[in-house]
Amino acid sequence: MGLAVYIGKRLVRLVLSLIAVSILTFTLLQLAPGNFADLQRVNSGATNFGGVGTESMVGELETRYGADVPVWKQYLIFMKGAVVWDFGPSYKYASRNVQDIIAEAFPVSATLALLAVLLALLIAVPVGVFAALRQNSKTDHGTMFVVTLGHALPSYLSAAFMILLFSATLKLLPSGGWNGPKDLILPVLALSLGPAAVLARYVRSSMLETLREEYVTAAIAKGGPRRTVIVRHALRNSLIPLVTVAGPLLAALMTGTVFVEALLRIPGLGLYFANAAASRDMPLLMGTALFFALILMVTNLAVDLIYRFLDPRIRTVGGVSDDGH
Amino acid sequence: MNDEALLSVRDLRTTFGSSLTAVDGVSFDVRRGQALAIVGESGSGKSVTMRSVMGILPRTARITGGQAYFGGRDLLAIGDKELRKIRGREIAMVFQSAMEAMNPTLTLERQLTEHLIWHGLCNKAEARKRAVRALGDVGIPDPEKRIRTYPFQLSGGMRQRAMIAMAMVTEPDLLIADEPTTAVDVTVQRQILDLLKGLKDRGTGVIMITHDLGVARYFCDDAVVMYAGRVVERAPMASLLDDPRHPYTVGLLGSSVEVGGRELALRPIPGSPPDLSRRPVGCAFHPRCPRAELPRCQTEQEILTIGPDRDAACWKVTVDA
Amino acid sequence: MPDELVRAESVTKVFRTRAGEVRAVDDVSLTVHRGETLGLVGESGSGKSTVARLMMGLQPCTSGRVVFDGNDLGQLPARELRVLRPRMQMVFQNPYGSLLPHFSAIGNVMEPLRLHERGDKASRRTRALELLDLVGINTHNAELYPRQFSGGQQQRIAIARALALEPDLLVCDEPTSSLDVSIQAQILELFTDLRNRLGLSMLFISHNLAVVERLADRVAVMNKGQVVEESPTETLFRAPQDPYTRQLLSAVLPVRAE
Amino acid sequence: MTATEGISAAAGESEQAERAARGPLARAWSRFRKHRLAFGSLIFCSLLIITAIAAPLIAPYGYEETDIQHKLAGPGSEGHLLGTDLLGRDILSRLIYGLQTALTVAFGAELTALVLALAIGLLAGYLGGRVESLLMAFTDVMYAFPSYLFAVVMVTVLGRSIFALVVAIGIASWVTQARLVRAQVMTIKEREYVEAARSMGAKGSTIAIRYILPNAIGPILVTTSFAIPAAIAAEAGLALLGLGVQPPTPSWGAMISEGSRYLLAAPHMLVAPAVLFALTLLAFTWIGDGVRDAFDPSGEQR
Repeated sequence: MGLAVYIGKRLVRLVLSLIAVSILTFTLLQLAPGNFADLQRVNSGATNFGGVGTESMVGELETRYGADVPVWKQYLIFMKGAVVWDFGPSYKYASRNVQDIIAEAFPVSATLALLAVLLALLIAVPVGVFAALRQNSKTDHGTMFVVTLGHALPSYLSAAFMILLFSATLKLLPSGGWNGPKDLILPVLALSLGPAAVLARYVRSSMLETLREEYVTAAIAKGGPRRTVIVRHALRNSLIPLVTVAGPLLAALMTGTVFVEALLRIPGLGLYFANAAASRDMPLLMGTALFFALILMVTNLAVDLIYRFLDPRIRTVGGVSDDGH
Repeated sequence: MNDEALLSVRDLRTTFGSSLTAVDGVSFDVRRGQALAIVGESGSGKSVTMRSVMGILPRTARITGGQAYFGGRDLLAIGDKELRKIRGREIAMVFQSAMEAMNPTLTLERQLTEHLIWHGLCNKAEARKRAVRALGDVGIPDPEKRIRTYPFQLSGGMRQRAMIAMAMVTEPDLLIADEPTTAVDVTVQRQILDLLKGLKDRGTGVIMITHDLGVARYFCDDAVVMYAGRVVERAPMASLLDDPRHPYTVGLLGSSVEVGGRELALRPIPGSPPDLSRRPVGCAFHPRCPRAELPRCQTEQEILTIGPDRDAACWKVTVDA
Repeated sequence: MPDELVRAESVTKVFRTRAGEVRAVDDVSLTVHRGETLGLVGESGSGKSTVARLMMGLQPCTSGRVVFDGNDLGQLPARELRVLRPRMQMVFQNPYGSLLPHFSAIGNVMEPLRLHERGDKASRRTRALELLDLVGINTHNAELYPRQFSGGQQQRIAIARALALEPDLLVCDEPTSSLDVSIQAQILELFTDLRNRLGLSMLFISHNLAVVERLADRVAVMNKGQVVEESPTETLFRAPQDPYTRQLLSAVLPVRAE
Repeated sequence: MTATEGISAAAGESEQAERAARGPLARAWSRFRKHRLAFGSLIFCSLLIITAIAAPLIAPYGYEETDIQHKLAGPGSEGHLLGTDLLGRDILSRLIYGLQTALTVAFGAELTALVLALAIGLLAGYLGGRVESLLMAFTDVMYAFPSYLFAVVMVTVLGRSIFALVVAIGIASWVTQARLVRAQVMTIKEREYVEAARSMGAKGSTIAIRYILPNAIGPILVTTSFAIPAAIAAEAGLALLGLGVQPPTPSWGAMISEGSRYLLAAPHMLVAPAVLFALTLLAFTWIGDGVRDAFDPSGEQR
């Protein structure tokens, strides 16, 4: 199968999945009890959302969809907009269009996610290799114990502990907000621990598996210096499948910074999404959901392509296999 | 010690973990241009023996005794740094399955040249030339083109040839072949063996680990039979098979089926090989041995000379003579 | 001509793989008669294992048909095929893989009896113990699990299981290939003994010519999905006709002096 | 397997040289018991579960009960071991009721997920065909939908109740599990003993339930035991976003979120829930580790 055909097929699947996601979300949200206006009336005593009148909002809603438009038509109107990157105005942040909110808030989340994955890789690869080379030693067991800690605690809980330590006790870092580079440290650290643990575990076991391969023994039998054999034969082959883990982790992080954002009051896209859900801001909810799905699928596609490129066995499938196995 | 021996192993002992002795006092010699068969069933310790000599044991294994003289040096004593200069350059190894013993993500070129460079034998361009020549020598057509492919792109037989080329490219003095034809079909087996025979004729010493007596007879000059980590019989190849002395060797032959042997009654050995962590006291074979006599067989059996170039680890055999 | 038990009539099996269609078995016709052992030899990828599965009705033929004692296996509804199953049983190459890992040795042997509701639990137990004894397993070990036995013993248990339903046909797919020489000899003896005692009909598949020569009455040689030669064992080994058969025979390396 | 590996494997087996007949599950359990951290965690988690069930008996106050005289009392103050919150509610009691919420949601969700996953995964893996394509199409869509996003949408739809959380988290996680079950079934289906069973004349349902399921149960149990702490974390996470159970029903996530807001004034409001939460998650994760090692002692799988 040619690469172009493969990519083509994947793109078709991607579009179909996006349509399915949009229908699913739209249908579910139609079933949701209470709408934005109701909710605002209930809450209007308690909260103040920028002084925008509720009635004007409903009015705007009607100008976009027209009164009494059937549900399926609403969906089509929404999708027509979505295709040309126009999700319409948000209910809650009435002065702004959904796509503008995405454009402003997503870079915040993406920065956090990228930095966190980079940091995680920087920690995980040496730690995993180190633990594998000393399998079953005290160092190995100790490292893996710490890794379990990172694995078990969700990012927001790590963040909570870090606030307690760095902000409340040591008073070194701000306890939240989004004003300067110093505000990056806590969330990136907190977000990287989980992925670092997952990746370190993966690197270790992948490395152990590769070290047991006969071709590593064969390379040593050829007189290879230990370090060269480990790097060229073992490490290289154990890191290739790492792409398949790191990619989805990145994708999950791009969309999963929300909890840390909520705890540290960082204006990322996740936070907007959560707020949109709480206040029934349908256009924002639909827009962000679709956007997140797109990011996830594009990342996964990219990972598969990179993997194909890195592993010659997959790269050349169907190329020369003249004799079966 | 035999002066003309290329490799001379004495009293080798290798243990796994704390209690399991996989190789227990093994000795043998290999001469230049000769092939030695190490014959045994699974778990007999034949592979561990050769991996001990090469210094490529798994982490849980320890060499706890013995010497292995090669070119005046004791391979077991010189340390990994010195041993590394010999491995792959003077002693090379061919494995059972090239599919597993060749790195799937590196081209043949990379794998056939890297050790030439590690050992400082030549530069990159020269290494490539040598690798192409080696591929041609083992009968791979169009080596210039094939050297750019990956192992999985070759057929089983071709892959096995490529692995032999990988071992031979440094022109080693000794080749250790660990079941080199077990993974290939019979029609290919003969070709591989003939290829190795060519090397032997050019003076390379060969140690062939095998469970296949037919392969051993076709290719080897001398044989060592192993059972439960020990050598039970040592003899020139033809004498061993035509006139086996140790009851285990007799049983092994009685178990061999071969074409044209339909009328020959099978005389299988009863029972199965012992769990090495619970080796029977004395001769490890005595619980399965039709000639066993207690309590004499429950004492340690020395390896005894029973004729010119022949030894066996069984007191019964000397009584026969 | 003696009584025919199972017959494959120009069966073909095509597998669809990513690399395209593979013709694993190509127009093969074979017959096993009652009380006879048919040997099937070939190298890896010759299609011999696929033939075994086609003749067992475990896989449908792409074309052609398999007739077992007058029943066309491809035409039978699944339920009737299951009723026919006790009459044909199979022994596999990898004994450990073919035994149920979560059943004890005796549990494995009792299972086919339970499936076909033969007797009550107590009588099934008795029968299974007899069978284990028949194949040479110490009945004190009957409650142990397959992983606690050696490879040779596992194959004995698998054979006991295959015999439990007293089949007319025993299909053996490389039953000794994963075993050591000395264990292989034991299992071959067991087969010879069982065949003489129980009058089994067998389809015996192996890549090892010597093993097939020892057990088979007639031998078929397969190469690239086709049967290239079929004749009585003695004829085939003394005067092979097909060039491929000759090539195979000449590649054999003798152990004993000629 | 190479010869040397065979020997090192034999060395490991010989340590337990007794020839007693023990099935796979019995072996797994005895290995689990030897895993000290996991066994200790199992005891700890059992205590947690008992505490959650008996919450009204154990908690010193009701979760809504306010002590107006002692708002924001520090830990160790009279009558309030862990202090009180802004409204003067006893933090220890709220933690205990929060535990009830967390465990109800986690076990409810994972039980739902497990049952769904087993039924559908087994059907899809064994039968293939339409069930399988449907499952795969559905999982494709779900994979494009980050699970927490889906949970958020579900809670939006169903409202903020325990039931909603069980459904939201259960559905978000069953897909992964069904895929795992299917993958397991597909692998085991290729084993020779399944073919052997077919050749003996076993029916499809017998094969699926009597032969395949018992051998797939190990990896499934491993995933489920790791899914429990994940579900506890998900419940707290949703609460953190203001999408958990309706206040005043306590939830650890909400308590952490509140605590972080009054960090400087009353750090104890954050410390207590964070520490208990962390301990609970770790204990459940260690149980998962123990289960994994019990079913896969060589540590080959991840």
